[in-house]
Amino acid sequence: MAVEMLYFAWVRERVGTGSELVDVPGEIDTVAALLDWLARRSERHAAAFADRGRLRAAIDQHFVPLDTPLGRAREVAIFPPVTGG
Amino acid sequence: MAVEMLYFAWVRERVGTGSELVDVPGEIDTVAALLDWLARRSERHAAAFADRGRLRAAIDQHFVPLDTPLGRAREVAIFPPVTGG
Amino acid sequence: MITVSPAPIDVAAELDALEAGVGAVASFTGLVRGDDGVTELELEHYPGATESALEQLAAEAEARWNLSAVRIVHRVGPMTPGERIVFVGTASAHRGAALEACAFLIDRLKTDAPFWKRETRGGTTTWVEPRGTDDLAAARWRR
Amino acid sequence: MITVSPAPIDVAAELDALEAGVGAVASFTGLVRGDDGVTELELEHYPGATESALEQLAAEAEARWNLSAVRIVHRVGPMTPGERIVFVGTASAHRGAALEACAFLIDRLKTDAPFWKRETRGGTTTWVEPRGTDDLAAARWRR
Repeated sequence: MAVEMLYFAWVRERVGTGSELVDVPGEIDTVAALLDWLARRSERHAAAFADRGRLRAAIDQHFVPLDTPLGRAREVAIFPPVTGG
Repeated sequence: MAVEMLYFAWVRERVGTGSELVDVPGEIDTVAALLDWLARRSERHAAAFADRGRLRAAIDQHFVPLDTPLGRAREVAIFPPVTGG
Repeated sequence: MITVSPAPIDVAAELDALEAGVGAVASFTGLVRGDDGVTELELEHYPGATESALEQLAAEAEARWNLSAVRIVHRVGPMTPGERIVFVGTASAHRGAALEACAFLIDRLKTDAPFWKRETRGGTTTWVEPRGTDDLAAARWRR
Repeated sequence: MITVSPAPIDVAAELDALEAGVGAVASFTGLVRGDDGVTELELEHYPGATESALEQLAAEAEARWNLSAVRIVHRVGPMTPGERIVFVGTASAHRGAALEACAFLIDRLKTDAPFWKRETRGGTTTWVEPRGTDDLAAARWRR
């Protein structure tokens, strides 16, 4: 399944890119599993995703907990807690 | 005792003036007694002060209940509840 | 800190002044409503006592919250629908302080400052009656 | 209703637009503070998701209070101390609705909209950490 990954703030800096298109295997069923899978493939991703408590996610622009099923996600964003306003 | 009376809003309209200097006898000891005394002297004052529940007062620019002693008041203001803002 | 004047209220200038060197500015602007047939609103006040009452409210707000600036501007005299009657602005390092102090000031101003509104509808003028909800709003700030 | 843009925020124009035909306008302006050595603040956001989150907050406010207008303007990109980061404005016939909705919007914006602040002090840049007090402020609006 082709998924557009988006990274923001220090997650973007640690991964080294703001977006990437990845082909996710069918057995990867949640956001957390997607992060595990990406972390196994690259040290940069592993470093960016090391502290799960500081990560937030959105599937197709809707904020979701990390244990949310991916479903037919087309865009998954990973970022730190927000600090606007 | 010489007291400057001030009237505002519909109290002013009913009395017919915004201010008047009155010489208050020594036995008039509270704002309420002052209103009674003024009402006895003129029908306009009597009409203006008829409904005491709708009157508020200030002595020397400090808001006070109507039963407050006049003390050495130099300025007594009588007016309806405020409606600013 | 306090202005009571027949001049129109310049909210942009007020906000500019409040913004100097702070993190958070809250403001409230009250306007003459024209939706209920009012063609003119006239504000009467008690000169001297009005300014004292507003200064005291501002001092209370500054004692209660950590504010860098407070502005209360109240217009008096005749006004038409759409014109600004009152502006309250507060500045603070923290948004909570600015927002709460702003609400406090307008709620308490409604019950504690000697202003009286007279409305003209067609050829008839009537003095505005105080509203019980204003007393309730002011009371929630008393501790 | 929502603007997310690198352009400076014109609060006078925003307030003018909110004031049309109403009785009460409340506003909040958040500014870059320079008192703690910050020389530049950069706001990153999630294009598309940001606007959706702000539209949803505005819709929540309009469902909860009787508002005639809501404006949320959030700046993104680099800013310097004294510049406006965010403006929230609400208009209503009643001051309570305008004031509460304004506080609601800025409290919830802090936790619900995908913005991230990066501060530069001297040669060092750091990502701003979220504050627990922001979560508490947002939580008080949940029923």
